[in-house]
Amino acid sequence: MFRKVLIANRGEIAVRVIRTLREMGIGAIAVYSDADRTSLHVRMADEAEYLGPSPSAESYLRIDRILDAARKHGAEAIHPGYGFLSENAEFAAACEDAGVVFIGPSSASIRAMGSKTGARRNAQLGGAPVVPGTDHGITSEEARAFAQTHGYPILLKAVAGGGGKGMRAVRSETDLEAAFRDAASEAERAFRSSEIYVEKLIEQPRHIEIQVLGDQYGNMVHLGERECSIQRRHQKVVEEAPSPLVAAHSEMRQAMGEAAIRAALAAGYYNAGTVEFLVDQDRRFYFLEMNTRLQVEHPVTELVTGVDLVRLQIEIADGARLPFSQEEIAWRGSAIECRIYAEDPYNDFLPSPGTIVRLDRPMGPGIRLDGCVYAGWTVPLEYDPLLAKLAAWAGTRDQAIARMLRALGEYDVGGIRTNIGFFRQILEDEEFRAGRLHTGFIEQFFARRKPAAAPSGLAAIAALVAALDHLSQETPQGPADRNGTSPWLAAGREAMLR
Amino acid sequence: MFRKVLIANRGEIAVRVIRTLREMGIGAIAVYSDADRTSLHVRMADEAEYLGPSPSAESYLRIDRILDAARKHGAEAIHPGYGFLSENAEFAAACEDAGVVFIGPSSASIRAMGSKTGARRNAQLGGAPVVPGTDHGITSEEARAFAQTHGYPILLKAVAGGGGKGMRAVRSETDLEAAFRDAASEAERAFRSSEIYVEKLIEQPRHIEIQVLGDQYGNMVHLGERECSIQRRHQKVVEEAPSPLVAAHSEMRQAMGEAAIRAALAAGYYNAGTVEFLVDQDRRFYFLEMNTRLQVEHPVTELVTGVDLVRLQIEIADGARLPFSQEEIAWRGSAIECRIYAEDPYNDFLPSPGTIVRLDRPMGPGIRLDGCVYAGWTVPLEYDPLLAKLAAWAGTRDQAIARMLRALGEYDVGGIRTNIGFFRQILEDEEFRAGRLHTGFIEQFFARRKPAAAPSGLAAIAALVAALDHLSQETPQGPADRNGTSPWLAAGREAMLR
Amino acid sequence: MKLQLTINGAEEEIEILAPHPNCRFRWNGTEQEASVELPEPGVYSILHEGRSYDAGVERTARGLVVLIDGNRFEITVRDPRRWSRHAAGHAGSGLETLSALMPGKVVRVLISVGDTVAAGQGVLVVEAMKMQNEMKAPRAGRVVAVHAREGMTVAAGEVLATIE
Amino acid sequence: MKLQLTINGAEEEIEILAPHPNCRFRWNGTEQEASVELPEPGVYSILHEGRSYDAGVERTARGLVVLIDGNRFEITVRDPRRWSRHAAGHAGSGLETLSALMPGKVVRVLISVGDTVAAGQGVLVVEAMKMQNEMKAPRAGRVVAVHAREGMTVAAGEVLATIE
Repeated sequence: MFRKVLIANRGEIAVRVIRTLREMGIGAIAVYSDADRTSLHVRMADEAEYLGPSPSAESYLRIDRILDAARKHGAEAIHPGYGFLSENAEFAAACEDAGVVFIGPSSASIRAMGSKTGARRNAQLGGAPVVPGTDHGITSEEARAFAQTHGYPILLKAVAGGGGKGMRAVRSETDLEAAFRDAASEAERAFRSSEIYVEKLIEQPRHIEIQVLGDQYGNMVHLGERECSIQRRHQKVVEEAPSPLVAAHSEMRQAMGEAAIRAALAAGYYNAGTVEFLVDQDRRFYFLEMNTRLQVEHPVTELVTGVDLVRLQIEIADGARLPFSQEEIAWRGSAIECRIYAEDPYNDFLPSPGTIVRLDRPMGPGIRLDGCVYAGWTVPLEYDPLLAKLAAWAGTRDQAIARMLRALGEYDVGGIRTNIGFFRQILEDEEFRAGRLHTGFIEQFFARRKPAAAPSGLAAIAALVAALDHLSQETPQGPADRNGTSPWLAAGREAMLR
Repeated sequence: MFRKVLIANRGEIAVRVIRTLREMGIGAIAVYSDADRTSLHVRMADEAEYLGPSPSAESYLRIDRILDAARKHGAEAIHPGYGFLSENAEFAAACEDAGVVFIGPSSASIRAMGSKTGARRNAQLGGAPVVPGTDHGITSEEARAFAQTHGYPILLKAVAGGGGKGMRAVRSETDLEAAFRDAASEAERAFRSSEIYVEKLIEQPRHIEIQVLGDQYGNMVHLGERECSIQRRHQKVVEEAPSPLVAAHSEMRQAMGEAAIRAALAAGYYNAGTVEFLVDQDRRFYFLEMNTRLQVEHPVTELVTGVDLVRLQIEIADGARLPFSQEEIAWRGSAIECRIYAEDPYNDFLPSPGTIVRLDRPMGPGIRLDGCVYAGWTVPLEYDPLLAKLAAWAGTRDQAIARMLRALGEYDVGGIRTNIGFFRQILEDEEFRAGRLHTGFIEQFFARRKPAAAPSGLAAIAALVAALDHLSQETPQGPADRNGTSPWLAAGREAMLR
Repeated sequence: MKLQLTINGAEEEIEILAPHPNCRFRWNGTEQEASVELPEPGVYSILHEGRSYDAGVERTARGLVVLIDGNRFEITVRDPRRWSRHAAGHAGSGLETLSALMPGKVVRVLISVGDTVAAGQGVLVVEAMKMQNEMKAPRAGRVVAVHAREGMTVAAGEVLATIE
Repeated sequence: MKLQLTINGAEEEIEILAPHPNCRFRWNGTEQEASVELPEPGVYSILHEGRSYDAGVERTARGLVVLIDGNRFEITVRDPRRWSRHAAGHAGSGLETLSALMPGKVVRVLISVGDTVAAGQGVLVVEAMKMQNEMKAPRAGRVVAVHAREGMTVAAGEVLATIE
């Protein structure tokens, strides 16, 4: 086994990897930028190496410096985490060339799954369904023929497009001609190209993904699904395992699992990876893309299967065989994860970096917290504002939701805005509780939610606290001292210290 | 279901119960003494009622005041936790009389299992083996006959005795006569009674207990065993599930489980309870006693079985039937718990109450922390010095140990002494890792352990920190301000705050 | 003593009759009692009419933020005894500085010196973590200074503009 | 500046050449560098020769306690420049007060005024949490005052005796 592993990442995922390395008796080497000198991953690691200035391009994305650090500290392997260089085939290849083990798939597999068309081809090679469509420009006649084959609704998209320009949903043949004309002319204006292609429109799709895990000897299993339909700006914010849909239709797990394994094997894949699917309202699933790395939301899979994915990633990278067969994998209970961000959910999810002045964390039965923050730490503005991943496990989904709500209630972060209160509203929502999830959920939630009024009795308490805090800052001599002591509070404080 | 439940306890178990009440949507009412006004269970509860002065006899043991609080706040049920009044039949009966549901067995069952002879009788009625012995005075001839039946070694004990006086272990018949004479004359001198009784001596026994759970309709299951052999002064400090012994001899779980259920049913028992056994070196088990309440170490059972024992306690008290049969209970992986105490393990485990000035808690995969402390809190001297229960779960015992060691390394409590470092040494111990546990383990561990020397490089770091901290307290004007700021550090601090 | 409060926009009055830990106060015309402790910095534990509350307090440039069980109260306190002394403070009239809420890069400046702005009007756009944040005028007034320039990197708390 | 340290009983010397955050110091005759930060109150983060350490510091009546990765260092610091000014302080000679380490009840007083005690000699027994704790003389000396009486309840930090 490796004696030392370098983690080419930061934040909660670096801390997560350090924890498993420590449990395996492997030395953990952190890297850091200027902004991260006092970040938890640096403090927790056995060794640490400075990479460069705060911008990622000058630090966490510098392949040369990361490999220099690996050499200097004697790292035998590199764990890339997620984000940054984790899906960069060039980085994986550079590790291979440098004789440092890249903890992940081969650079060839990353490349094979890296492009949308390559991934689609591998999925189709493996027999996994993809969203029907054409990648090239068509005529309105061809669009009509496509719809006759695949049924309405369909989606017309600009070949040169992006950002919704030149895009039209078509729900019946009578609308097709006009929609095609509008889309083409909008595309012409926006992109100077009127070329239009067509895709089957999946309405209110669910995002359900399959965790796969394979060794370097061609053995591969799946560890079931995660549902990640609760998204804002295409970013997952709540994930769960099992998917409430799959839990109700258990044949889906095997079908999707097998499709995922076939797609991954078609790309010569090994180590941990995730195959993402869209699922339509008739429970048909379509290959979306493959993430060739550990997923942010991997804890929910760990909670229901009892495996340590990071440990297995490292063992597989070291040449171990898969320690279990598909039949030995069992799922227990239900797990939900909330991504705690430094952001203001009621102000367009704007990031809220700053100094954390107060921090109480949830604990107790069924709670797992993967974080990277501490009281006094300043959330840097240069990186993703993910503070922690809060996961709750319980025997049933209802109990896991209740447990998550309990934990969110225990979670208190002061000094910055977070989305903790927003999750409490989502998890209280009837549609969420009923498991009726889809990727447009949050948008609809904002449309239907009633502004939450604070319980009436709380205003008196808030007023009392504000008044006492105001008075505690006053002293006859002038401004309050830095501890906020005042004659009003001194007696009580002494009593407390007795 | 109950709308409000009062918790007649304090500390981590009160917090534990509040968490499940909140998950069940039940209002949680805390009670507190003078020493506990700012304790976490009071802060976390929905409602709180003052009981009286700090000594338990004037607060947590006052049945009248607790029932008054229940009436005042409209509690429909009372959870007694462990310790205090939890095994007090009079309290259970007073609840019954007051029309408040006691979350536990009937007062009659508590009484039946409360006395040593009563519990032994019920165990024998249920066919559970008890340590062979006589409860009455015997002659040396009768002792010889006992030994011929049950084999050596035997233990001679003073009927009037205690504290080891008049006690003799006898390992062969040739020693019996002299040992009996010595024991009787020592007993005569110590207690003015020379009466001696005999018990089979179980050498290096293991303490293994069975969790049982029954409803009010005569259904009862067991949730497997916990091994609690690591004790100091007859107090458990490390507990695990499964027992390494039972894991290697799986037939033991069923045999002990069935014996435990029979003993409990013989006493008309329902709700959660624990039947404790001693296990000898030939893996024979003997009924020791029954704890008619939730056990401190219940989290390890929850971690391997996936059940929430507190939730089931409440549901059963509310009249629910057991939601599963014996066959539906499954065990997964391995869990270990360390009881984190405010005590100095290297100074005879003396308690170390005081103010917690610094607190970093372990988190991440497989870690469960049930605590009641926060930075700034003063551990009261009036109660048990249990700060928290740290539990680690993993797929195997080896991995659970590694995970616990990782978590202990993340755990930093400043301002008081704790046994965190001591657990690190226990869990590194070869005998512990091999699962060779017995109730004399800690005593032998202290005899064989080598004083741990700090890694040599650390002295330089400690010296540097001490020197910088010393300089940070100096200012040209006089003593350091309360934030420890000094010109030496100001520049760096400002840089940090940027 | 009596204090005038603005709680999430509503005007309220509270009178503190006895301080912590055995607090008496008047609210909505009735005298009430509460046990008040400060278990942690910035945290108040309140027992009031049998109920237990844990309240977190933060002091911001605009006043106090009190968080109770996930409910956020933005509160400004005015102390009538001190009205004359504090009249020039930032809680009442006078200059209002607009500080960067987060570190980032100024990508747009929408005001100039002399402009009249309405409360809530967008005045600057700062970018951080690849997200753009439009800063709004906290109240109506006249712009007396603009320190921010497009392309400038700003630190949290840095004054970007001043409104009179 | 040079500082004399006693680390778990061993005499050592350290010279601080440049303060935090880019610290230089001399230890065992060699000049060394370390990056030093204070991420939390009472916590130092040190990067030294490629390794990362988190050290907790507590100030006690007897000196400093430094905890690094579970290793406990009890350290007293003597600053030669300040020797004369600090000579009467508790780190050197002079009076030593013996304070209750924990609140509890005094169950035995084993010394009287005028007694000569050896370092480590038991002088008082205090009981808490049903455990008895024998307090030992921190160093040799003569007892000049005994404030504790048997049966008395004491608070943490309360002075129980004074040794000269």
